[in-house]
Amino acid sequence: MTERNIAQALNDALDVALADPSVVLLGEDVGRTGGVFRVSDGLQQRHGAARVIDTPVAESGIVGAAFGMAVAGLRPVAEIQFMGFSYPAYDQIVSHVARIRNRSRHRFTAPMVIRIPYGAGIGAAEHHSESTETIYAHTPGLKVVVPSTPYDAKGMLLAAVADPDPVIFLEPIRLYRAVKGEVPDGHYAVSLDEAELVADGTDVTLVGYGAMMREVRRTVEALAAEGVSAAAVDLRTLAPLDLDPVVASVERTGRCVVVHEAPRTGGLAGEIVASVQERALYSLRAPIERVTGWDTVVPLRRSEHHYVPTVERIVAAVHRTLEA
Amino acid sequence: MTERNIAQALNDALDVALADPSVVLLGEDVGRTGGVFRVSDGLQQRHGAARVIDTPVAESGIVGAAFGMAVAGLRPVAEIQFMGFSYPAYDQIVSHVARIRNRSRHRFTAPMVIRIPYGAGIGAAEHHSESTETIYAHTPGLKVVVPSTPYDAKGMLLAAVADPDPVIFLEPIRLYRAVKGEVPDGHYAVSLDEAELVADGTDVTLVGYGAMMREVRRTVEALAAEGVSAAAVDLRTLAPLDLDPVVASVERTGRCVVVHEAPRTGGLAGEIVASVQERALYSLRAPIERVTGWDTVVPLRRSEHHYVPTVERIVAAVHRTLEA
Amino acid sequence: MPAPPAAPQPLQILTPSGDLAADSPLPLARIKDLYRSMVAARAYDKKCSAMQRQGRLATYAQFEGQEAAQIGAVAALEPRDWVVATYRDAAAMWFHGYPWLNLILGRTGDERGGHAPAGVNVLPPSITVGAHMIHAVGLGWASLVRGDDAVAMTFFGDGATSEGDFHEAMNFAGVFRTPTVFVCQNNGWAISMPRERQTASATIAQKADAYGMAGVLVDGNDLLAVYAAAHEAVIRARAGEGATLIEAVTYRMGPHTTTDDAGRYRDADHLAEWAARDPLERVRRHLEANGEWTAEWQHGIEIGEAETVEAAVEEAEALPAFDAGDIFDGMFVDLPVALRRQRRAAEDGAG
Amino acid sequence: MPAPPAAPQPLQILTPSGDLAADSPLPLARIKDLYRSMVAARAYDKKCSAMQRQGRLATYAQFEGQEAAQIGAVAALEPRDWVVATYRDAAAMWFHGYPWLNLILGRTGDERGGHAPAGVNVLPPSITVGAHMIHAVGLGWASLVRGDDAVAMTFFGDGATSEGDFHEAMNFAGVFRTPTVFVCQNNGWAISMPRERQTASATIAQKADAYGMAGVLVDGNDLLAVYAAAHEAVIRARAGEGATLIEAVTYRMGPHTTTDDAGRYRDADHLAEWAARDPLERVRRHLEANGEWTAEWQHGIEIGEAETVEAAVEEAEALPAFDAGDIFDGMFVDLPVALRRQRRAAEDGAG
Ligand SMILES: Cc1ncc(C[n+]2csc(CCOP(=O)(O)OP(=O)(O)O)c2C)c(N)n1
Ligand SMILES: Cc1ncc(C[n+]2csc(CCOP(=O)(O)OP(=O)(O)O)c2C)c(N)n1
Ligand SMILES: [Mg+2]
Ligand SMILES: [Mg+2]
Repeated sequence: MTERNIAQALNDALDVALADPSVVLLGEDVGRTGGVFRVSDGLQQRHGAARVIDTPVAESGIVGAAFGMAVAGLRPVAEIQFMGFSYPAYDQIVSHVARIRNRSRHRFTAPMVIRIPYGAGIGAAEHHSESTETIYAHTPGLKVVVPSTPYDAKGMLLAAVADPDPVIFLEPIRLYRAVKGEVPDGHYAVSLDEAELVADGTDVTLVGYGAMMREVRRTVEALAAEGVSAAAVDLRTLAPLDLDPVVASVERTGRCVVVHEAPRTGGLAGEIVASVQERALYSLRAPIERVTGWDTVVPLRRSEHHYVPTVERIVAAVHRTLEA
Repeated sequence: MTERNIAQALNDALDVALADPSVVLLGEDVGRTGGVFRVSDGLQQRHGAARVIDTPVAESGIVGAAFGMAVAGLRPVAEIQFMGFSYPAYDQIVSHVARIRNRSRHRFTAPMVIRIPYGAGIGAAEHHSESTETIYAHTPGLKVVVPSTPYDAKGMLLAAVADPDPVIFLEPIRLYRAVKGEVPDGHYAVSLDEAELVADGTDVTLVGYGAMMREVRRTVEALAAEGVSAAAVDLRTLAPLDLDPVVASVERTGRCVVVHEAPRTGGLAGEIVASVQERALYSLRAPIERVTGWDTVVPLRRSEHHYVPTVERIVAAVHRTLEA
Repeated sequence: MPAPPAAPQPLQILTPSGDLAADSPLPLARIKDLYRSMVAARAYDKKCSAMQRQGRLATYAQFEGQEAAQIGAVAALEPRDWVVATYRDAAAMWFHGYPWLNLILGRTGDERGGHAPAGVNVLPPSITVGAHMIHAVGLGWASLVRGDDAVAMTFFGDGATSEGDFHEAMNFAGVFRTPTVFVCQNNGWAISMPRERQTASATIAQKADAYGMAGVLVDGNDLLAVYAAAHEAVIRARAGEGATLIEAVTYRMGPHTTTDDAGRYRDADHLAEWAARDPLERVRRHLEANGEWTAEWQHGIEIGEAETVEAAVEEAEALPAFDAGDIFDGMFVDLPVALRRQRRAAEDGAG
Repeated sequence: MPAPPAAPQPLQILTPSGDLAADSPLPLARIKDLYRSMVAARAYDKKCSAMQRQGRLATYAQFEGQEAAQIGAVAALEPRDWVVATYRDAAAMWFHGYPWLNLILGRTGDERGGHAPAGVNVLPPSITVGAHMIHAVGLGWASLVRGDDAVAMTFFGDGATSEGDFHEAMNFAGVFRTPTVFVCQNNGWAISMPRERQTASATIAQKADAYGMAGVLVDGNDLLAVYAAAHEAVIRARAGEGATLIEAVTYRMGPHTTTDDAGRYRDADHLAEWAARDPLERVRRHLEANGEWTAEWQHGIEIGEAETVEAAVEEAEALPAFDAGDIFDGMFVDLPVALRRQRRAAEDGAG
């Protein structure tokens, strides 16, 4: 066990993964300088430039080449520098990475990971604050996962590398260095298809993932202080969704608030609400609330705080469900 | 008034639009041969190769160049041959077309239309049957519309060309020649922000759009035959969504079935269900049902019928809501 | 718009009249074998066109006229090498081991067509234009990582060179010196768009220069020229000397696909000109001139190859279609719970 | 991996010592003006770096060393022409009329920076690498459609040439002969990736050949060479003779951005070498040798330009930040009902 933040836990996971000679890392600036967030710091030095590969600036090329490597039996881990730069690779991801297994009825597969730092909150330039996980979660054939703790970060990344199918691995930029925790050394895996109940409670069920889990956890505390008992679920895997713990909790609480920083319309909260009402409509004592980013471009540094969901907004939504 | 199918109504709309010298059409094979679906048939001959432009095979280039033209004050109408080929242009669409107005706070705008034939049901090759409207509807800054009748097709396309903001104009491949109707000659416009109640009823509310409206309309008839009175809403515009007629109807019927051929998870049905339960939870007598494509790649010709929602599946869902 | 500068003459070894303009890179017996393969491919092409007219196939993209470009190139490969090709490259894929059965299944609209037999290193045909070339770069790159020497050969059209992915593939291949052979079949058209309007460069081969890569222009209807260029490219790739771009100048004798009407955008003039350069006929003449061809032999192989194709068609059509549940089973190695639920609903006609 | 073939010598007019190697394309008075503009740009660059260190700006991308490449190129434009540039091209944008105020606002993280004054044909800086070049193609194309003669000039880096969109932009410009001037500032680096690893072609200029386009290699630290190449390209574009690719060879003297640590991937050797080729210093020497430069004048313009930048900083920082509702107002010309509802919720701190 070592205390690590999320960036360190991911670095450790990649280092452990690279013990397998079929694992390669590739992306812009991942090697020599260790990635813009230093997640691959030191790995090129340790594992060589043939396996920790600095590529030209070409996202479609990175994903497409990784795909070819994966089909040939390697286990590539491609990095896209920011979620907003995954769009030039969109066609490769949805038309090819997600589909080769079905297209070849299991003859060829793409056991690869695409690591993508995502999310707002660090006052970055335009395109650096995207949270468009829906576009990948809506794509049949992809697994889409997002850890919110150092423990999950390492265990889920190792599980993603081992997974026989392609995994979009989202990394919450805002939490890279903000969350610390004990992380086992060496290899371990965390399941890629189970949501986790991170707080139990009787009055309302909060649902979140990724960077928003910090706000969700703080909301649980804030509510406790005013005598409201909140349950909270960290989805961890966005595709396939595991809503069993959410439904079980809502059956008890009758109230639910779903949180994400992605734009409201077409965001995954809609999916979650639709599924929960399908399975637990008669338990609902109030409409399920959504606290999300707005249907705007993520604002720049000076106005970003108007966009990203806050503890205050989540608490207000909980109050609405309690008063409904 | 002339009786026209959807393809003819669109052809007529483009012809009328081209009377404005700032309108240009561009895309693969749109000129000489009139487009793979002949929607631009005869227009290059009539309006010249400088304004009805055959481009190289490069979707990002088509959209990006159209964007530059639009910023310069033209009104380009770009065609992408099939929805599956819009993905290479995804970055241009979401990072630039959708954002230039906000990025420049109204100084520069992109008054352009991107026409995209979409949807399954004609037994086409892979990538030719996509229905991924969510990825555009989820993008702030875009309007996303889809007509289901010849009248709406022409009026909405003319409205899209006149719109000061970018419009993703989806065309239901399956209905191009399957639906006929009286279409006014000359110029007229159909609003791009109003859903339409196309059938009124008291027992259940059906919600659909685009190609699925044929199944929805047939379901209304099938239900009538068994004594069930169904209302039906054609959303027409997917972003921004106008759910007022849906909510008003659900308040009366207490039951709702949402239909689309896009994959289930993260599809717009989730958004619609979430919004309807927000606004009409206490009217609901049964969980809102979704009848959608599955979370699979759209199957090829021999198995496509297992994927696309059918009247039978919609009727079965209505029965579930009635029995709930 | 001024015409682009005149293109240099493509490499030719076998002239349209069947004479050798340079030393043959192959022994006669091998040429005869390859000829037979071209006859087989043409039999398949004709059968599929006919089936499409009968409504037994979805849209079909004929490759008539391009047999030498495809088979000549693949003839330079070993079984361990990869072929990554398009909807129009059935001859290339088949020659590298992809069965007619699979190709026909794909054309009937059956996912099982994509399942190449074990050991056959051929990806299912790329339907999207442009995206697949970088896959061949990745496949070849894997050889570098693992230290083996498998080469990846990718086929694409003149239209595909306009896609951004062509550029990224070429650039990666140049920078990382991957063992990749890029074979552009410049068949004059991308649907209705003539080659001259696709790019203003005089040739496609010269684009290699932008990537520090070797570029070769060959007569794509000349089996021996294509083979020679591909053979050299494969040797260089295997030796660690990097990738090559081959432009095989050929012609699409048919429409773009069976649903296309080429009469809308091109006149028939060129067809006669290109028919005179038919890739099979010039090899036939060469064989005949060298005493290796008779009409009876031709008759025999035509019947034999047509029967082989016919047998594959029968097998394909006898295969029962998918049940509703089957459409889920290609998505993941193990179906996640949510998909298992959907699968059940689909089987029950619910949801 | 063998080194790429040696690149040809870039066009140079003004040597690092300030001598003319060829006739000057510009009168001394104009050169003096342009020099003053380079001094102004450097003042801005230094101010922003300082502000970033003080936490008053988000990440900042210095352009020190690239002033001649940017200002020399834009000097060939008329106001009706377009500039489409990147995060590192503030000098080019400003010289074409984009106010320091707007540039600073952008860097403080305020959308209003993107609102260029009416009549200033400069797009907000492109943050994504590669996508904006085709915008310049479309802007120029609009001139062809309308029959006016505005040209669009686009700036991008060596790294950007690897993106597929570079290729599509170049190809469209070649095919449609749009009035576009492509200015690649090859500053040696794309973050940590040296130019030699970005592409295996000997020069970037030669990539023009793949598109039937003119390509020119110039010393990017030579104001007069850059001007001369750009001037010729603009004349050709305006005359309907199509696009040009200019590779301006220069060097990024600073880190990639203020958050980058260049010491992790490059050693300081090159810096001294390139400092000796400073684009300002060689013009200064030229002016001095021609009796057009004194230390007092230099002092005066430095102070004057710094004050102008300072005033813009003050104005930017005095601007009140957006209210919650304001973030919606840039999305559409009229807010749709659904967005008006969200706007209200945002103002109320709800939803
Ligand atoms: C990304 C993408 N865009 C468009 C299409 C539609 N399309 C199919 S084939 C084709 C032309 C391709 O021409 P070329 O590359 O020359 O190949 P050929 O058909 O001549 O063999 C087009 C535009 C597609 N399949 N994929
Ligand atoms: C599409 C995209 N991918 C990646 C990035 C991250 N990024 C920002 S600048 C840069 C390097 C660009 O290098 P170059 O084009 O040479 O321009 P320079 O920074 O040297 O001016 C990268 C990779 C981005 N902004 N956009
Ligand atoms: Mg072609
Ligand atoms: Mg650079």
